[in-house]
Amino acid sequence: MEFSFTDEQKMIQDTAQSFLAELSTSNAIRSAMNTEQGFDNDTWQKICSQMYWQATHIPEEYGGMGLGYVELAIMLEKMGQHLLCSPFLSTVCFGANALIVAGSEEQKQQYLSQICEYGLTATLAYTSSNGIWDAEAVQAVVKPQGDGYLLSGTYRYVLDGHTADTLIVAARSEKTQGDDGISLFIVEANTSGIKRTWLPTMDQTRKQAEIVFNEVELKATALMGEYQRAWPALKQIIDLATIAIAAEQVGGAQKVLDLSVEYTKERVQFGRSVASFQAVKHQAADMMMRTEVARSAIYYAACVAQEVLSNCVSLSELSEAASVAKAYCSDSYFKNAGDAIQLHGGVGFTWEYDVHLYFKRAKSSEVLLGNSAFHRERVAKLLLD
Amino acid sequence: MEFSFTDEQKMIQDTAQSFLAELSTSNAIRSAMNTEQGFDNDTWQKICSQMYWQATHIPEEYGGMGLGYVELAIMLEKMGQHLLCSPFLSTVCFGANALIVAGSEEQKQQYLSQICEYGLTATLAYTSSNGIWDAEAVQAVVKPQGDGYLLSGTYRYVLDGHTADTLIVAARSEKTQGDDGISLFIVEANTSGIKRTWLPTMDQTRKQAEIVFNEVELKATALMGEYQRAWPALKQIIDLATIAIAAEQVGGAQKVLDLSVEYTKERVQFGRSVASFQAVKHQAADMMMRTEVARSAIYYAACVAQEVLSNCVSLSELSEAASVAKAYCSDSYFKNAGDAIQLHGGVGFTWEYDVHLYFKRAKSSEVLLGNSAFHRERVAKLLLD
Amino acid sequence: MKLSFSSEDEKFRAEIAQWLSDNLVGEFEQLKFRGGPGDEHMFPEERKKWEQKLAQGGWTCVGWPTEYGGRGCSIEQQVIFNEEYARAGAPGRMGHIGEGLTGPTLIAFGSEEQKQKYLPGIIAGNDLWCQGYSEPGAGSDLANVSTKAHFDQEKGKWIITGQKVWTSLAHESDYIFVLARTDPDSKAHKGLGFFLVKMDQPNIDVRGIKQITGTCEFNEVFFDEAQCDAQDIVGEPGNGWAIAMGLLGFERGVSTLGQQMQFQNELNQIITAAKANGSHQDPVIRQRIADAHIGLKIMRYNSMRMLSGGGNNGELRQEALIYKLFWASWHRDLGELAMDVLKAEAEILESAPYNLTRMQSMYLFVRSDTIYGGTNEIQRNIIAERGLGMPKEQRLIKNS
Amino acid sequence: MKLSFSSEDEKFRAEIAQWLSDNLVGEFEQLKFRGGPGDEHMFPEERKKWEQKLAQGGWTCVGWPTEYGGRGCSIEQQVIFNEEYARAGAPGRMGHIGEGLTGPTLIAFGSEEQKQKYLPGIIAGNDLWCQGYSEPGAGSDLANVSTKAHFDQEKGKWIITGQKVWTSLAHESDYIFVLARTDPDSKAHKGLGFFLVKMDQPNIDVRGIKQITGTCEFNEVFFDEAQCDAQDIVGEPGNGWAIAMGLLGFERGVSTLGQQMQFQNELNQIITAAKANGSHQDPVIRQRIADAHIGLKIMRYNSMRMLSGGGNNGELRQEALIYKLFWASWHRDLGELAMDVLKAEAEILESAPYNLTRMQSMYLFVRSDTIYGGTNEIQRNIIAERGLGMPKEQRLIKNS
Repeated sequence: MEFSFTDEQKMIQDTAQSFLAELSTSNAIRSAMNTEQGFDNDTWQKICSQMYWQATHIPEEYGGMGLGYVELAIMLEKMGQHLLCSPFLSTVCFGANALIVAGSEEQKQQYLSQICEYGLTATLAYTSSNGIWDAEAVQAVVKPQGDGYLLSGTYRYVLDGHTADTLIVAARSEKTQGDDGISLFIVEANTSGIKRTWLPTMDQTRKQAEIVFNEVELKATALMGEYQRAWPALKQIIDLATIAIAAEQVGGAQKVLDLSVEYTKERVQFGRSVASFQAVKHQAADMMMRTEVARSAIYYAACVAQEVLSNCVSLSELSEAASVAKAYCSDSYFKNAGDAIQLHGGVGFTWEYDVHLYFKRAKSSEVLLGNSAFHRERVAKLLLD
Repeated sequence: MEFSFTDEQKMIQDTAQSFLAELSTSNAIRSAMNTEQGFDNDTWQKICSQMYWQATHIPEEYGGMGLGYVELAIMLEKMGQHLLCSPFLSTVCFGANALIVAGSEEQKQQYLSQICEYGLTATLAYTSSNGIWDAEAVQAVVKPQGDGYLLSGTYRYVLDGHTADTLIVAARSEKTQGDDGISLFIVEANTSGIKRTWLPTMDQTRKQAEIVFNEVELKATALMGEYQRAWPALKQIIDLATIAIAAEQVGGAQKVLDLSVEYTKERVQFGRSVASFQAVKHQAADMMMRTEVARSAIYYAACVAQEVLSNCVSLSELSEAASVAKAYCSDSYFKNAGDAIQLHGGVGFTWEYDVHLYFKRAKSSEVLLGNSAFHRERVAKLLLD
Repeated sequence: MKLSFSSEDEKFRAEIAQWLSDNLVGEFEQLKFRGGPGDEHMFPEERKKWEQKLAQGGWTCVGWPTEYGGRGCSIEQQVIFNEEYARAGAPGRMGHIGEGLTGPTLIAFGSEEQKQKYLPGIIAGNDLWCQGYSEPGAGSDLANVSTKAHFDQEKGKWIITGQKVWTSLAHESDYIFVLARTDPDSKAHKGLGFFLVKMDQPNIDVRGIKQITGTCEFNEVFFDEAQCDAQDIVGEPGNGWAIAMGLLGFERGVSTLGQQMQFQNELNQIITAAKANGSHQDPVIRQRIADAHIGLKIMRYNSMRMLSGGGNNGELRQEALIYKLFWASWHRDLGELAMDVLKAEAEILESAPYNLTRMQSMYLFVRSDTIYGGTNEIQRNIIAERGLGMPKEQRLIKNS
Repeated sequence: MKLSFSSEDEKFRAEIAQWLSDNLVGEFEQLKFRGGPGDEHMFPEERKKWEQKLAQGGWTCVGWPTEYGGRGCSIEQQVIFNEEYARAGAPGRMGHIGEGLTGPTLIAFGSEEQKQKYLPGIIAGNDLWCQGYSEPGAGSDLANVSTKAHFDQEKGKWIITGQKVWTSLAHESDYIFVLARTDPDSKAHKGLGFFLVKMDQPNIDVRGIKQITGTCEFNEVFFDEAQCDAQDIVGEPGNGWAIAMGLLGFERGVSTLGQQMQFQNELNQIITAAKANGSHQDPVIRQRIADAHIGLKIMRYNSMRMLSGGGNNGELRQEALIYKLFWASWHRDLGELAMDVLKAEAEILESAPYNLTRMQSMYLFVRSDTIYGGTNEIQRNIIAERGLGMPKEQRLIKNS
């Protein structure tokens, strides 16, 4: 058992910190978030070509660095901390993960290589508008047609769905429900019959889209894995992405704590620094407690994710670790961000200070892939049913 | 609209305060709670003969004082504050209320008069061991036999059930469920076939019992109200008792706040009074907030109860007011009592200090007639279904 | 204790309900349920007109004494007015500072001349007021006033220089009342003056503060040798703190029940949304909706106790002392509930670039409730110190 | 980062598991799952025997260096030992103060003579220790020591007078270590001495403190000119605070994972009860059970981070700083969950007069977790001050 960073991992953390501190400034965030695209092309290219972060955990045979999920989590934590506006989460944690878990050798060769080589962007579309995040979320319908398939349906809340180059989509066969009858496909976003619309969101730092498939014809080669039996793979992809989001959340939870401590130390009220008030100190202490245990949760979950990708542990352990992390990190980030507004007083709810950006990201991340109540019920099923 | 005490009500409050401060001392509580009976006969006789409190809201035609539910709530608040060990709640808020709501003229004449005259004790038995507090709690079975009825079943958690002179019991006809088929009876506790056993409880200041009816023969005159149609009446009795418990809870919530403020002001740590620490002040402030709004809730609920007893408002308004009060007061008292232990530090969890007595009463009162989750769901049904 | 209103009061209720139903139509229809906190930036011109409409009906300043042009309504009637006003969805009042703060302050502390000069404009719905209390760097520490006022003998006017912040509706207002330091050597709550200042002068600059919602409801107000007539100081120079504190006392009261009716509107909207998207079957959401309902009911009972002079313990008015902390925390939780009921759809804006839905706007704006008008922390200090007699917080200069 | 244990460690796990399975039988069977916090009063004699049984198997002091008679286990192995010990339901250790506190303190700060005199008795499971830190009136303020020690030249002994409180197992212990003031004119953490005192002497009186559970686990210990040999002071007179603080540092560590295994046993009991009475279908209870499970998992991951030297930010060990606050609050919540799962049956005792069920005992006893060993409030101060560099609380004599 070894539950601390290696020297290499510490280096990755330090590098990410200094790179993002320079790249993802408040100005950069605000400029990117005001665009429909939601990120700056140069920034994305810098990340991909200078840092090669998108290739972190992609196996070497597809041009990746072949590092582990812990290394990925370290970066995601830092991205969350610096509120990086980029298609990293969608491309790497939804797209690349889907390819790693469910892609055929040809699909991996084709798409993973492009992600590594020049930062091809990708995302996963599986949710309809019913607000559900498990198998019942899949409502798009697919049927065989000729050698290929015909897919129709509407996806909502798709991360970077309006800008991604490549879409991985889930659909179900008619008259199926629950875990049954689900298939996964990979398709170029500009395929005819696909209509993509930006959905402007409260959290401007990460973009969502609606994607409508209107009788889109898919080739046989678009299928990922086995027809109608994709739920276990899709579930694994979702669990892996869930852990990624939790890692980001920890970074955010840490950042709002840092901002609050800094601000309250400087701010003077009633002749003393605000940070000297015990009520303020105790709020900050609770924020730190939440952040630290949340951090422990994501390092553990990242280890499990790594072992799953190396085929060492069972998938149910992955699901549990993902739900433990997401339930706790969602609540922690949101509470911390709310407390940060409170500790900032009046300026906390101004547009000018950055706290509100984190507060909004905290909420959107909480909702994404299921909030804490959803994940607690998932855990309850494992324990009680 | 008039939502403050009349001079008479203020006087009742002051009298109750000074009478109970003298009567229900820590020594008196500890001596009573260590007995199986759970109360001191002299104390009960003083309450009944000197103060005539048991007659407060009983109509004058049955020897009562004919006052309102607000006056009753004022007394109950003070009883909760002084942790009075007595069969008042069972006799007046379960027993007398049942008679007032569901008793025939003869039953009222007979039993209410005895309650008023010499403090006959009574209680209500309706709950089985299933831990439910609504109609499904009624699991004892009754069927007609000859002119009368035959009743069998086991009641648990019956307040003062092992000592009450008179029992009001609910039972259902075979093969009925939910609100249907429920009947109410009044019966002397020493009737043959009734076995009563004290159930020792964590909260020693209020006693519970198990009562087993083994084919007990009841006369026709034992029936209260209409056969098989007693649920609306029983529900009303339960709602009225629920409000009574909430009133007690407010008194307890106030008392643990008072104890905490007093203790922390005196106690010195790190060279200053514990009460001067902001974290301590803020806990106390939250305790006061909960107590004050809880108090508003019970005064309102008591007004509604009074209007129901005067046949002015609908029963659904009573149910709602009862659930609003019980949900909020249960949480407030329990939180306050827990905080009080915390604010007392080490001595807070000793047997010697009284805080633990309140902490235990807070829990038993929370459970009795349904905890806050139960009452929130009752409110949710009114709003959402 | 009695829950019901008198038949006379019920007649009054019918009257205002009818008037609103007759008048909140046509051009005013669009104002329904608009312009409350978080929505103050909407329809300012139309809402100014609405103020005048109200005045024509005799429905401004209903609680003021008749001798000053008010309607002289009882507490009960003021409660009823506020309830019916909110129930009808009548728009957020633009005249509430003048009606609720300036007017009562002048009636209590103002000179006869000030009363005659200012009260009629407020009653007529023509003159809108805003408040100049908070300063940047002062925050919850209200007595920490840096804005200065000195009397220029030559001009015969007070000259005011400084900056105020968190001023609602400053850009729409005709007047501002300002707390400023008349004695430059004074500290804290001593040496202050309370001034009535015309906004329309070149030496006052208003800049909107963009909020978390992307809209501007609060402002910074800059005074660069702004002028104020000699007779427009309320009370004596140096006595401003007493007047400011008296004014804060007017802030609580009958308006709470109207505010609660707005909360009820918001909760109703949430319940409707829950029923529409199926969240109402989610047991966790059910608990939270019930909890919100319970909190709102209790808030109402508590206000009734406040308005009836308190139900307990005589003078101290504990139930009033805890009110701000309770409603602010409740409202914050309501915002979170609104979002959680909407599930993933909670994130989606009404439209680009950043037009929030009403529920989103509420959710974000409520974060200010626990901060302005005394943060939750300040409220807890006050409760502990005044309500429970616990020791005061210390001023500690130079804390390590 | 790596989750799995080495094969050597797994062999060690099998060894201790087998030993426990072979030996926790017969007369020791009744001790299973007994004697933990809140249950310390149960089976003291049998548990003393068990300590000796453990010693015979070489399973006491497994983390001590072999040169002092320990087993010299690695951190991983200590974790495994504690996990398997708790998993098997082996009884609460009566020797834990000696093994976890006295021993490490003597190994670090003791004289060679002290080591030889005291360590073997601890290892053999013969000598039980208790701690004399807290004093009445001092509470969380550990440096507020009134107990006095002076050296009697004639007798050649230290003479100790004063009172300690919250001393677990004092009535069962052979020795107590005592923090006492050697310099009568000193204040706070200066002028203290750290003494090793034999309990069996007429001048020490132990009185049980009856707790919320009705049982006595803690004690008051009265020293009325109690005697202590000249050589039984650890370190120099006046230097006691440094030793006491070093000792507190030993309190955290490998035992946390064993404690968590006890928590897991408690949670399992709750889950069993929920399934038995149908509470497991109640959606609100499901959320809370899941929440408890999540908290316990995270607690475990956090301990793993602590034991691996921290996963972040080098020296500061934030994850260790927050640990007490986290587990104490979690455990308190677990107690409430236990009662709520049981519904109305939660109230019913095992038997009269006041014999609690295990779950009731746990529920009541956990209320002490957020108080002893530094209250939650003290923990938050420490976190804010040490972990976040926020200003220290002030000592304010004469606060109004």
